[in-house]
Amino acid sequence: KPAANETPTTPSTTTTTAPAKSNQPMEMNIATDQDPVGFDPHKVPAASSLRIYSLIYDTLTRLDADLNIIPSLATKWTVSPDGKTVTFDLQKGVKFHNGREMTSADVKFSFDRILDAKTAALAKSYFTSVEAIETPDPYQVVFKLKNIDSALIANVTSIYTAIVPKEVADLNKEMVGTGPFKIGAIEAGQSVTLTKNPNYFVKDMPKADTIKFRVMKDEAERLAAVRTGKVDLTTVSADSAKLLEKTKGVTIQDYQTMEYGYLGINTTKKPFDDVRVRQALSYAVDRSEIVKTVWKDQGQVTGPISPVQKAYALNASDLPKKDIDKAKQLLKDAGYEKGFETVIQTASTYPDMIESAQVIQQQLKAIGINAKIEQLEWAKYIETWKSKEMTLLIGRNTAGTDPDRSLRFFFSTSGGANVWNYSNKDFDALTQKALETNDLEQRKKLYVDAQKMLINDSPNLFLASPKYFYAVSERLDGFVPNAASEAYAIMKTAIKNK
Amino acid sequence: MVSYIIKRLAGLIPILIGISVLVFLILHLVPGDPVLIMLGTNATDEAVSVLREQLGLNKPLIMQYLNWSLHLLQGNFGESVHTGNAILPEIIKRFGITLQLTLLASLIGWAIAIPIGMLSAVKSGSTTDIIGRLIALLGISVPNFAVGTLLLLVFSLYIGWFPPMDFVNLWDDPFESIKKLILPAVTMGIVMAAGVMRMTRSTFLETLGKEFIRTARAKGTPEWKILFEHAFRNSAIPIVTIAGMQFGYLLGGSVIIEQLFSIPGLGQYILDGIHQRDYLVVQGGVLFVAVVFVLINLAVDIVYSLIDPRIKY
Amino acid sequence: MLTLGQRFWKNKTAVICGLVLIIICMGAVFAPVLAPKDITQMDNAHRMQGSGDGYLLGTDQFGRDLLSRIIYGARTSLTVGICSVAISAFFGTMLGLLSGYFGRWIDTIIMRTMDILFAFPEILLALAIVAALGPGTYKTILAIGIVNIPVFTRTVRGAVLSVKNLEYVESARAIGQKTSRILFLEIFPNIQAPLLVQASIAISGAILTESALSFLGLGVQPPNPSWGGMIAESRRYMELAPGMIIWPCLAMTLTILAFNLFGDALRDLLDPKHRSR
Amino acid sequence: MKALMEVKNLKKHFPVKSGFSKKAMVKAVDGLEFTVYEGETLSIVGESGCGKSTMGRCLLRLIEPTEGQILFEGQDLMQLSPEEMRLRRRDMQLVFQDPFSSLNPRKTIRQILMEPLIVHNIGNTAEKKAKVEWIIEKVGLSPDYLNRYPHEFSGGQRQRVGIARALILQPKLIVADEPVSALDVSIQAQILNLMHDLQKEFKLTYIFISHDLSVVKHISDRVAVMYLGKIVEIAHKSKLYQSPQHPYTKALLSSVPLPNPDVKKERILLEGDLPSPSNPPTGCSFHPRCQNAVEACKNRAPILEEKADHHLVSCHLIEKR
Amino acid sequence: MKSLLDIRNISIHFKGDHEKVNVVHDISLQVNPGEIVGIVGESGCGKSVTSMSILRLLGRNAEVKGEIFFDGRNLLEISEKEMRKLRGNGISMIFQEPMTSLNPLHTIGKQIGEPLLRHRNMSKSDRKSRVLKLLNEVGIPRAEEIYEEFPHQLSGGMRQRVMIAVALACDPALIIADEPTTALDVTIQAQILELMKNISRQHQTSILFITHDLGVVAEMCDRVIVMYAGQIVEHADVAALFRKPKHPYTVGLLNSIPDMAADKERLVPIKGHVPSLRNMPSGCRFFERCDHAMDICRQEPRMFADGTHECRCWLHADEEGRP
Ligand SMILES: Nc1ncnc2c1ncn2[C@@H]1O[C@H](COP(=O)(O)OP(=O)(O)OP(=O)(O)O)[C@@H](O)[C@H]1O
Ligand SMILES: Nc1ncnc2c1ncn2[C@@H]1O[C@H](COP(=O)(O)OP(=O)(O)OP(=O)(O)O)[C@@H](O)[C@H]1O
Ligand SMILES: [Mg+2]
Ligand SMILES: [Mg+2]
Repeated sequence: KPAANETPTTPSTTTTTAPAKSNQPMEMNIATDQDPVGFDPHKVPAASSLRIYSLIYDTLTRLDADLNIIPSLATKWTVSPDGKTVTFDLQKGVKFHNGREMTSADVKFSFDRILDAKTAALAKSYFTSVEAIETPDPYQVVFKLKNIDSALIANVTSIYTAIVPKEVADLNKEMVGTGPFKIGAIEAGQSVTLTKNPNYFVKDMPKADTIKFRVMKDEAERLAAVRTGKVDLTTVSADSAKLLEKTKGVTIQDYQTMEYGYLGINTTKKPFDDVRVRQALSYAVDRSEIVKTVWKDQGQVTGPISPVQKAYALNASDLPKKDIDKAKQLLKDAGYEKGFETVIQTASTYPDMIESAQVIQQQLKAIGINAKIEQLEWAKYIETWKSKEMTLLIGRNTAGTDPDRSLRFFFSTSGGANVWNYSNKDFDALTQKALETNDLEQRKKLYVDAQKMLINDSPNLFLASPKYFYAVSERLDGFVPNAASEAYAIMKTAIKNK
Repeated sequence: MVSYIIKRLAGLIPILIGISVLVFLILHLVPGDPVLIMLGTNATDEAVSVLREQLGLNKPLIMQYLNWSLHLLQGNFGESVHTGNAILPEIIKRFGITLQLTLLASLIGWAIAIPIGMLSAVKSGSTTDIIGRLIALLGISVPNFAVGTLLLLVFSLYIGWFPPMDFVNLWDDPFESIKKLILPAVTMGIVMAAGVMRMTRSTFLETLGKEFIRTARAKGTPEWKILFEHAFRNSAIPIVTIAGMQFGYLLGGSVIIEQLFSIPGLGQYILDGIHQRDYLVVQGGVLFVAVVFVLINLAVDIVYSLIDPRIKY
Repeated sequence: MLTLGQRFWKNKTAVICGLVLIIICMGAVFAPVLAPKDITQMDNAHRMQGSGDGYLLGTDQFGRDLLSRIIYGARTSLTVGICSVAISAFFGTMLGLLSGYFGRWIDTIIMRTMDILFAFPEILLALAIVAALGPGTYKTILAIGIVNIPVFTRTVRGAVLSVKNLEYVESARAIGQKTSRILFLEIFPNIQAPLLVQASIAISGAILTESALSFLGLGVQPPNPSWGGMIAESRRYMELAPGMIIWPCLAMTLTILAFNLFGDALRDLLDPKHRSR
Repeated sequence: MKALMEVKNLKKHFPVKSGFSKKAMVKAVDGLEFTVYEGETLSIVGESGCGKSTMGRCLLRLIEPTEGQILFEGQDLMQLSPEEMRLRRRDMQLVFQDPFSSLNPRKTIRQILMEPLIVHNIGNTAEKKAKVEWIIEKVGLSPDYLNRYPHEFSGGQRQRVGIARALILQPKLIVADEPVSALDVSIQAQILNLMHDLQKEFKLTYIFISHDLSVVKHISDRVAVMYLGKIVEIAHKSKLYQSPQHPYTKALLSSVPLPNPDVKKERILLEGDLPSPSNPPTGCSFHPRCQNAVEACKNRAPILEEKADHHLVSCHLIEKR
Repeated sequence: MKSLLDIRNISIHFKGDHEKVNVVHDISLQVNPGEIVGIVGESGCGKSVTSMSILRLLGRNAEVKGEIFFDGRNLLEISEKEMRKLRGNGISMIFQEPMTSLNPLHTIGKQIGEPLLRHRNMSKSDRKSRVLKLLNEVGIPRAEEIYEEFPHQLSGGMRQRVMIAVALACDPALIIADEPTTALDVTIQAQILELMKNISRQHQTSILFITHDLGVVAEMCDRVIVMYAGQIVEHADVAALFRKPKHPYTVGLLNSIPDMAADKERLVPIKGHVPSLRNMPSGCRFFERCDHAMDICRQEPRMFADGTHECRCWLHADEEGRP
């Protein structure tokens, strides 16, 4: 399964109420839909693993619920005037779960590991600007950069850059972090138990004594479990959320995600190599209907940067609107007045993708495009995605905590996730310039221009960013989900005694 | 008997070689790359090739096969690409779980099927017969996941008898274990019932038409004793055959039910392996299932000789 | 002695099931005429509703007409059932004939291969095949077809074994008939009965397997409706819109019951022993 | 008299599976020697399971003999390739015991009779048709029946079709494997008469397999008695019935129930049952049931020798005359 | 002398899928104590059906009309429970196929002991000693071992002996033997026939002996009944029947058997074939095949008696019988 969340973090300060004092250990049961597949935070992107290791490891910085960057293991960071040196001051007295104190050596070890090609780390591509990492002091780490990297601080909020102890050889087998929870029993295929880290460096955190993630693959079972109180917390679909609204003892919590669904277009494949055809598709698709049908009205129309990132997201008025006449005109100009046949591929695992595909297929009919839908098994889907040889592909992205990630990674000519063969020199230049700009206003303007450029070129049709739902039992106190990190919300959640 | 068993086990070898080649080929020919799945959409080309090399996936297929089968000969099933955990212990553990589920399911299936099948045969052609057959057939006329979901909804949620819970081994806490397993077992059991019922009915019909049944009647034996003392054992072989076949089949194939009810069984393990292209897991798992399947067939054959004195090995 | 046809008409189960099957098949064939609505037409105003507003059986999550989709679903499900069984029956018959008639090493090789296929969990095999070939109705048919070959091979082989030692086969050899003619002219016509029975029952199995593949997301491709696909999809809406799952389930139940009972009735009709009682 | 077929040391052993290591052999036919002359009827009698049918099938190489020679018109059939053998079968045909299972239920009588002509490519379509109609009348059925299926016929009628099928190629030799034992006595009589007439008309040679001594007496010229895969006595009918030599033949003849309550026969009741051919007794295989058995019978197997004029017996106790 | 078994005018119909066929038509016969009565006739003439109707072993689709008196009681009227008490006890049955009439999965001892268990309430050890005695009586060697063996370990002749032992277990007054030697070889058949004769003689057991082999009848029986197409056509003492058969069918039957004693060039078969059950001629059922057919034969003949020799043929009609 793919990473649904890319960059979660944990908070450093807290204002929630103290947990009810009790001798009974308090266990929180969380339903999870997949078995975790390994726990190496640098290497395993699977959501099922991530939601667990996010509770075990910490990062240098993190995001708060409003996506502001706040301190974590690093109490403070300074950027040199030329922008090419970044210094992190570390929190003192932070201990790994094995009792050893975390120092700058561990930070250097962690980043060296990420940067080492042999590790095949997920976050390696975030740090192309890094030239060297120095540790002048056990509590200070210095990043020397080749060029200005305005995304660096945001990038180290990613749990993929978790600080790991240098003595552990196999992170999949031994999970030793600094985080709020320690690993407990692992029952493959059934459950993973985490226990509270009593020495957690953030005061009064976490609230729960143990957390048990229980694998429940089928939504029907998760629903039954949360309704019968066998589970305290689970994600649910919008439909089920509606169903649960009236259930006693369960509340529904939602949040707007950073994810968005898209229709990816291979910009070198005929007839989509013609920008007019891509634009025609864009005008033919009614995104608000997707919000209604696929997300049951629980979502927003989006651009390349999700609306959650209020600072950079485009205004709704800048997003394309359905305009069949214009679409037809564009097709005619491109020489496809009579329309054509094509294929929309999608992953078989995700109902929302399949439903989006069906809605789009239906909408494209209006301009004479007949699309066949092909559901691909996940492995095949990934391969197709990676192959750069798809025609039309439905997918879902996490926009990323920093606009650099949202734009450059996915759409620059050399972007790691640009599988659409999209190449626009102006766009490349704009995003590169934005990356090397530390001035916030300037940055924002550059990114808005870049987004408009993308919408005009339409290598992807950005569809909708959904709300996600949690069903929360009344035993839990203070669970407030957010786009930044589930771990952050869980850590703050206390358990009421019955 | 012993020599027969040895012979049958020797017969396993070509089957195992065949299966191992087949599963290996299928897996490696099916598109999808474990490395891509591991790295997800974040993968850079560089990371992909590094990882592929580390896992030995860039070697020629034949080398990979030989390497795997040589390790296999030493009882080494290898490790999961994703978790790095040893495969064999995991298979054995999960097989234990599947076994418990299958046993329970079979008991339920037989408890439904055999009485109905016998009744149907005795009352062949009557309304009882038709109704009995309809009941048994209903189980296979709806997809099992629909039945399972319905059971979950009704018994787990509305009535609240069997809430979703963790799996416990039968021997650790039989009561809890059955509470967890009963719904999936019923779902599987009613599917099983149809086949067994059908076989029971037809063999009983056949047996009841045999001449020794007439002989028994001519001795003054009451009908119900004829049914149980004479017809039952004589009908047992085909019933045992199909029951054994289904049993073996369920041991490797109850994927959907396991998924529906979160039972961490072998089918799930292999299915996850397939989805993640965790080659060694799938190869090891399928091979294991095949061995079990063959062993069950062997067991069935041995049961034959217990039932029927004419069968000697 | 009555002919098979006459006995057929005397057998109520056979007649009723036969009629049901004919009606279902007609429904499938004339779907374009019978279906009241376009099966892909989405209606935002009437999503997941019960019967009413011109939708006899209600609508699905896109507001598409359930009745029309069920009628078209019959088409897909029956196509999958019948075609896949045709594939397995064809190859199963060939292999079973060879294996049963020649015996010895040919038998050993074929049957061991079948054992291998058989020991392979069915759904996993189908899954692997679909994953390899990609999704789609024809691939699904092929996958299910391949998966069922061993069953047919065994059935046919068993039937051949019981027929091949009958004297008319020996007499065919005695007059100097060629092996191929013996296989296809003497033996094959006489194993049709078990084959037919097996096929009628296997069709329902194939319809179910398709639904299992749909459950795993690899069945017939949307927006083409298949009953299995509809059931798998609407499971999520079981509580919100029960009609979405009930109607396709009913259609499937009826069809599968009809095929099974028809197969059983055929078996009774064709079994000379059964007849005498 | 000209020999049509000479059989020398014919053996057929079936391997039977029993256990893993030891391979038991059923010696169904164990060293047969006899000659069939042109135009005669040689009957083979013997109790159930003594290897009669196996022998019949071996003669046509429908099953491969384990050992031995079968000379048909001087040509050794064992040396022929399967394809040559297939074509050679035109001259030798088989009539089966069971008129119910020996006709393919899915074919019309016409198709059944046409098949041999198609296989051996005899005549054009019209000729084939004519020939089929000719033969069906020869066996006493109306050509109207040609389009019917076997199940529409009685046992006797089916057996006629079976005979017609064997005859249509106008073979030289017909091996009839218990052709009347499944039939009622009155129908049996019809068929025996028919076979008799056809023999006259077509100069057929019959090897007639049966266990019914009265039927055999009626139809044959010479009779061979089989016991456990071997011929124990062979002689002209009149000699065999009047002065049987082998103790088994004697017992057999005395056991036949006669439909005449006035004849009170001296019955020779044998002890015990037919032994199993997979584990035959040592020496003379009849010795455990033989009242006259002496020590030699246990140790040494007797050979089939001419004890009197054209009267061959396999017994130590019979002196050569 | 009072008959042990007295069958009076029974007719048997089978209800088919849509029609009722009459397979046995108005049959009467008596069996006296200690007597062996044979029934002969071609295949399908209703011999087995008649014999099975006595023990009410015909399936649910059979309809038996008439009266069957055994020991003074009408077997068609007693309850199923009473009937069960009689089966294997007062009346035993031996079937044609020794191979399939024994339960392959039960030991010989158990099968012979079963009637004793049902009817005699004997202890296990008593049963065993009785069974061993029976085995000896029917001439099975190694009784102790055979007791524990299974049918497949025995030869056909031994199995038929076991069947006889089963039938003898409760000292029945009547044994019905339905073609007990048809499946056996002649030498074995001779042994079995001898055994049955001895048993009848020693125990004064009556035997109703069904066969299609006239030779066997000649050897075994005191009286013979000849059946044709569901009817009795002739009834006589054995000697009388073979010496002077009256019914043309019986004559035809005797003529079509190849005679061991005399050499005939050609056999004389009966012409035509048995009429179908669904399509019986209304008069004499042998009419179509009879060389002596007369006009009167279109009317159904009754049994005409000439002393103890009865015959259903107009040729032999007595004075009062003639119309
Ligand atoms: N294919 C076979 N495999 C093993 N044994 C066989 C085979 N065919 C025949 N036999 C055995 O060979 C012996 C002779 O059989 P065969 O059929 O020739 O006897 P038969 O004299 O024709 O008997 P019947 O009178 O019953 O027809 C029997 O013991 C039989 O079991
Ligand atoms: N259960 C039944 N249902 C319908 N018809 C039956 C049934 N049993 C026997 N018959 C018919 O009754 C007729 C007499 O059968 P029966 O078995 O008594 O003949 P039989 O004289 O014993 O012949 P055989 O010598 O072959 O044993 C036959 O035509 C048979 O088809
Ligand atoms: Mg034979
Ligand atoms: Mg009978």
